[in-house]
Amino acid sequence: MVEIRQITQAEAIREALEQAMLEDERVMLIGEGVPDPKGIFGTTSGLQEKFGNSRVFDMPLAENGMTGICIGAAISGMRPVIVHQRIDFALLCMDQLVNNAAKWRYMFAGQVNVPLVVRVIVGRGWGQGPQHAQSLQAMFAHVPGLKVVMPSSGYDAKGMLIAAIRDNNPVIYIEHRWLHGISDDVPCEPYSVPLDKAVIRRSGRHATVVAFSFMVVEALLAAKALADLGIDVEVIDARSVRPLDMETIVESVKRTGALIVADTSWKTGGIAGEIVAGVSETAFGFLRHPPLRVALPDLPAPTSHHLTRDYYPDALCLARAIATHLGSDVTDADLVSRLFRTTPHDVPQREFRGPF
Amino acid sequence: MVEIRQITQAEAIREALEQAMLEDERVMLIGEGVPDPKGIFGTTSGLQEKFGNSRVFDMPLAENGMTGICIGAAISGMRPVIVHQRIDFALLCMDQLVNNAAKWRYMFAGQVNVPLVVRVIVGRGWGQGPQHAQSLQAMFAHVPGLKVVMPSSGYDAKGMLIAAIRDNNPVIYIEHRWLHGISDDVPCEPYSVPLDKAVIRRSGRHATVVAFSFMVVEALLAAKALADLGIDVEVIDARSVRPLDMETIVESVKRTGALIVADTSWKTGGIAGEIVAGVSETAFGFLRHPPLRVALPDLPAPTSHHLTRDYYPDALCLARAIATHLGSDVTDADLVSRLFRTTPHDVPQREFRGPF
Amino acid sequence: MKNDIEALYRDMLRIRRVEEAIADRYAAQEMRCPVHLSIGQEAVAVGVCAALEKKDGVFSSHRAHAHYLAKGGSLKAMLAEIYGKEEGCCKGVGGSMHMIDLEAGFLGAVPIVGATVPLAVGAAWAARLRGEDKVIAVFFGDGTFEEGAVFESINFAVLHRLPVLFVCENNLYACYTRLSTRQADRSIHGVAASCGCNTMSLDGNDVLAVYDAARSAVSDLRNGSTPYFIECATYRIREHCGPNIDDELGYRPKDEVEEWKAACPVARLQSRLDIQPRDRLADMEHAITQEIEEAFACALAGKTPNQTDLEGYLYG
Amino acid sequence: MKNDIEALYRDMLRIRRVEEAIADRYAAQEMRCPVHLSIGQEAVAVGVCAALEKKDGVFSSHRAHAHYLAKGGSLKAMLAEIYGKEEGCCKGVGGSMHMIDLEAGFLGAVPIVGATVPLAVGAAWAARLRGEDKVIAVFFGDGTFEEGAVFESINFAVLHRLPVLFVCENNLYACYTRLSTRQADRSIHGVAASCGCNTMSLDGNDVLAVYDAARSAVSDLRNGSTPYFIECATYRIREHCGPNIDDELGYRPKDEVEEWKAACPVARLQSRLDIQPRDRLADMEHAITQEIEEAFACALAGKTPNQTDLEGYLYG
Ligand SMILES: Cc1ncc(C[n+]2csc(CCOP(=O)(O)OP(=O)(O)O)c2C)c(N)n1
Ligand SMILES: Cc1ncc(C[n+]2csc(CCOP(=O)(O)OP(=O)(O)O)c2C)c(N)n1
Ligand SMILES: [Mg+2]
Ligand SMILES: [Mg+2]
Repeated sequence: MVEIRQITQAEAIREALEQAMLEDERVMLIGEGVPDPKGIFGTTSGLQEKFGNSRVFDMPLAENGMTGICIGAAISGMRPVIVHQRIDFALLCMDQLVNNAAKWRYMFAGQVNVPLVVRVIVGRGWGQGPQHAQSLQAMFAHVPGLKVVMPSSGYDAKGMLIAAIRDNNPVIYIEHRWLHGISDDVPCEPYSVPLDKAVIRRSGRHATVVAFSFMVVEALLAAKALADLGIDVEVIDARSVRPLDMETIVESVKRTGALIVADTSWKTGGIAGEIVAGVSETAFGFLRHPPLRVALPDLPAPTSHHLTRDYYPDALCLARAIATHLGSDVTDADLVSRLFRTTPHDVPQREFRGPF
Repeated sequence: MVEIRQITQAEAIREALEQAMLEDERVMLIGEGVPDPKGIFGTTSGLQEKFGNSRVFDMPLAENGMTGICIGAAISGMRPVIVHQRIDFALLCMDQLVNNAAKWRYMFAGQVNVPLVVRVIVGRGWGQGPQHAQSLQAMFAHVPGLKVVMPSSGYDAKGMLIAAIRDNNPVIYIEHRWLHGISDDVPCEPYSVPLDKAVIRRSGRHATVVAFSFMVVEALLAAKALADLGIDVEVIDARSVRPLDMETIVESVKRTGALIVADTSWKTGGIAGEIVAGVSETAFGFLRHPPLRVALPDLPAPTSHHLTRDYYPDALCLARAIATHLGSDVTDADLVSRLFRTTPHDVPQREFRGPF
Repeated sequence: MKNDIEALYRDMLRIRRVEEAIADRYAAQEMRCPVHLSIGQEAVAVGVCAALEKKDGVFSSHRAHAHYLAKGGSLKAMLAEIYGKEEGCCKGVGGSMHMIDLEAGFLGAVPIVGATVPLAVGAAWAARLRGEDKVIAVFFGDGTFEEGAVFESINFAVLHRLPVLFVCENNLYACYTRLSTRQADRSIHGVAASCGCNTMSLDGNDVLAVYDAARSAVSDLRNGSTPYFIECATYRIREHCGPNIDDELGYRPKDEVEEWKAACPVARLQSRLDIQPRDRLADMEHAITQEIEEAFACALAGKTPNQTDLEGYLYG
Repeated sequence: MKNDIEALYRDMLRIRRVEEAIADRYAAQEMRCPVHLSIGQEAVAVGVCAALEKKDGVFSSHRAHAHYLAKGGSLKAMLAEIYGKEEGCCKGVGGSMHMIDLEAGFLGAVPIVGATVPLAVGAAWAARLRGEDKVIAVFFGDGTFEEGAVFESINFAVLHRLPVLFVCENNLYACYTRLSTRQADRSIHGVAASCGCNTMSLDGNDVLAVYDAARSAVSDLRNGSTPYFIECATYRIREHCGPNIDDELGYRPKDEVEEWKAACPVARLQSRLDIQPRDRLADMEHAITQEIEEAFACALAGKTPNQTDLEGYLYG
């Protein structure tokens, strides 16, 4: 019998790391602050104590060099996991990620694998602002040779991290800061979840909502409220960004005839557009409505909490967009009454404490 | 009367730099090899001799630092133009470009401009391979705060570079190596071409082909061959990547009812998808065919010239794709006879000499 | 010099009190952005900025309050920014980690570590090319020195003999991580010297030492010398990010913390102050408190910014 | 040592003849990729690799032929690669700027400058963590030393005392740009020393000096020493990229070029060789020529690779 209990996603990630390290002694963990008292939002706490400082490392502030060093270790028989507390810091190591990690195996005609996991955190704390709250999945998703995932549930957070570590390719594993504190059912045992499969979180007939990462949480809230009002949407948790599981998405759109994509990043040039394009190409005849993207405005994140209120689309925004898009006559008051937040708009849960 | 003569695009770029430097003494030029005997494919030749070594600089191999230094100069009253001989090297300075250049004005609520031009070169010489032939416009196009352009004609190469230098924002100016050697009509005078307007290069009724950079050349060849065979396509030179001139594109699609996008980069997550998405959203009812992307396979560029033959889609590929897509009964032999290349597939013009 | 000492003292005390006031009010959760306090490190900011003129420029990073205030940045605009208000120095776009006051020559602070070091070099380069007599100082931490872009920047500054004053505040830690876990057994200023900088290494909690060093560096720089790199030993008293003292976490040895607390730059200078009558000290405290109260009141009363303004900030 | 000298000479001569043969045939436009020849710099590659064992690893960059051959990489696979053939060491994906021979411990070369320096440190780290007795050497140029990632890599290697031998081939130029246009007046090995490396600076055209230095460094590294950084003064005789001599461009002073031509590492060692009877020298030349002819013939006769193979290379 599988033992299951409720833990937070931060704990699920920590457990995945611990179990992956137990299972394979080549797995090592490194990042700025990995062994520190805060343990990367609790996701690495206790691991250095458990595995010693020859497998769990802190590192200098040197993202490009350290990423290259991890690639060097990965092609030499280790399986490094490197963590960046903000995806924004990964811009410093785009060279090593895109020029080397993504291409090393290919450049050498398959002779060497690069089993590297890069954990990067997106999303918001309080006032993180322009350089600390980007959501850059689209940049990585464009690069052949990388795999990119964005789990949204505790189950997937654990299973996809284990799968990523077992995988022989570089995997960009994107965590949303606002998911860390959410608790749900996670089996105790190690297990893996495929890195290339979307999952239908809620079935529905009227429209397909494809969501990424924290937007899955918002989409499910929106779907529930809409269902009360007679609009029955299907919610797909995309989970992987590269490869995209277009099959599951297209299948669904063929059934519902409508596509809405909810992303955590800027609209233009984002991954939502890729899904819209893919569906338009392959399920053209099935679309009864034009496709729609719900994403961030094309502006860097502001800091002031007054300014973030309308910057991040939430469940209410999404529900509004869907209802309008489908031409429903649901009133705004209906939506507002169902989706009114009692927590401030800039915290995910009441227990959340700034500043991070 | 405007004096016009035929010059190569490399010369057009050189002239733009020269005239911009004459016009505004704050303009300065820097890059690895800028003053060297090859002068960045001839685009910078003689400029140091003309403007001296306090305005035209070589630089250390230090892309991120040097980009930051240029940003520092830009916010302090200069107008630097920095050149990277390969866009691949710009991966080293994504941090400064995305975190600083794109956001400096915004972060400080509009108090400071960043008049910076980053010239980057995409495309192929002989055997440049995985790390020297990427076409990363999509990564930049996703970033609010940047402008991104990809001129295809000599006229635009000059006019858009002058416009980019006069602009108060960071502009990523993307040149295709295979365009450098093409000669066409370029006015002698300084002039500017808008950074946000696509242009219709050829009118047509049956389909809209939106092309970027060197793919405009291929698209025009394809269009000509198709016209002989009764297929009349409109060719739009997108010219700017951010902002995309969706108005011109959507307008055209509304007339033709079909959209094909030809890009110089990988298909997945590329800018072609953004155009398809934008058109699908806003001109949904007008599309009589599903949209189509013609782009690179999702693989890094191989080096062997045997392997590049089928890697880069050319006019023939494009014509085939269009004809098939529109359900035409044109035979392949018809297309091959019209679009057969007499030059080797890995050189743009007969005069082109490797290795670069 | 007597008056100078008093001014240095006042500037340090003012920064200390501002940051204490931020810490005190932080729990109210109205400053909804990270704050990285400089309490314990004021002497570096004040000593260096006292050696600069208004026309000179300063860059900083995440821990910017002290540098901003020492260079003459507006306190009101800073607090309003931390409160996310329209009156803030970035109109609410930036928060504590983004500071600017062009009027005062505080040219910018952003939180990507190392991000402003090349910008400072570029600003000095521009000054040179434009024939302006300006020195640019940039403050950064020991951790930031590990970033490759800093190494790249130093090379270029030395190569072109630019008027840059690199100020490394070595507080022994980057977040919770000790220097020895991150850097080889090397001397930071020694590395800078090997790259061709003029270097000085000093007690960063002695504001007079910092001031003297900076003054001589700045004067050399104005005369066309190669860049200066000064490494200042100092210590952060509160947590890396946030308002609290986190000594209970135990990432720093107790006696190290105690030693540095005893070396408080404000207290140390006070003992050397000779203010007569002694009431003037109390007057100084009082004036500072009043200024701070007023600035907080303004910040709290400030206007809330609008989403619609944002678009205009993106392109110029 | 007598035999050693002969072996060193033979290895240098072989590399020289291979590259001359590439240059001679390049005009036929069948090698359709850039080539960066090491003619003039053979002593560094040969001296260092002679001090390594097969189990040790080597990384390089755009100018990799000499390093690859000196470490024992297959000549046939290298030429086939340059001709873009299936039998190439990267099956045609890579070309001259991408070299690998895992069997020989040549772990990879790619053209982004600086890209392999951190990889070498990572490989040494992995060796340490896996308890393998391996030294990793990485070759790079004076220009590459300007990249921040190199600075970052050195710090980490010293911090963890990894068995890395950094080999900087200072040939005074990066492409057409002279060192003094790019770097401050500093000593490259001096900077490395300030970062905690053991350093040596030597005449890189004296293969015996290089060999001695590398041998003592490697032996120290096997005994757990901190990393070594050796700076080798040398000179590229042909153009930066391509088969030709480009002295007519005038970017390098004539007498500098002449001086270095006179310091040819192959000729210098030859004058110290004591091969009896002298015919053996001719035999050596002959054997090398034959091997090269054969390898070119194989490369030319090689199979052309297929686009369809590419997909299998991307993910493992
Ligand atoms: C590129 C980058 N990497 C990591 C971080 C996270 N971070 C913020 S402050 C900091 C420590 C900086 O240490 P130091 O330079 O010594 O400055 P101090 O905080 O001690 O003043 C780190 C790692 C960042 N902001 N940017
Ligand atoms: C990141 C990056 N920047 C620029 C280049 C272009 N480039 C290729 S080789 C080279 C010069 C390298 O000089 P050096 O390290 O001294 O090696 P050498 O060619 O002299 O052997 C440059 C700038 C590159 N390949 N990668
Ligand atoms: Mg510090
Ligand atoms: Mg060199």
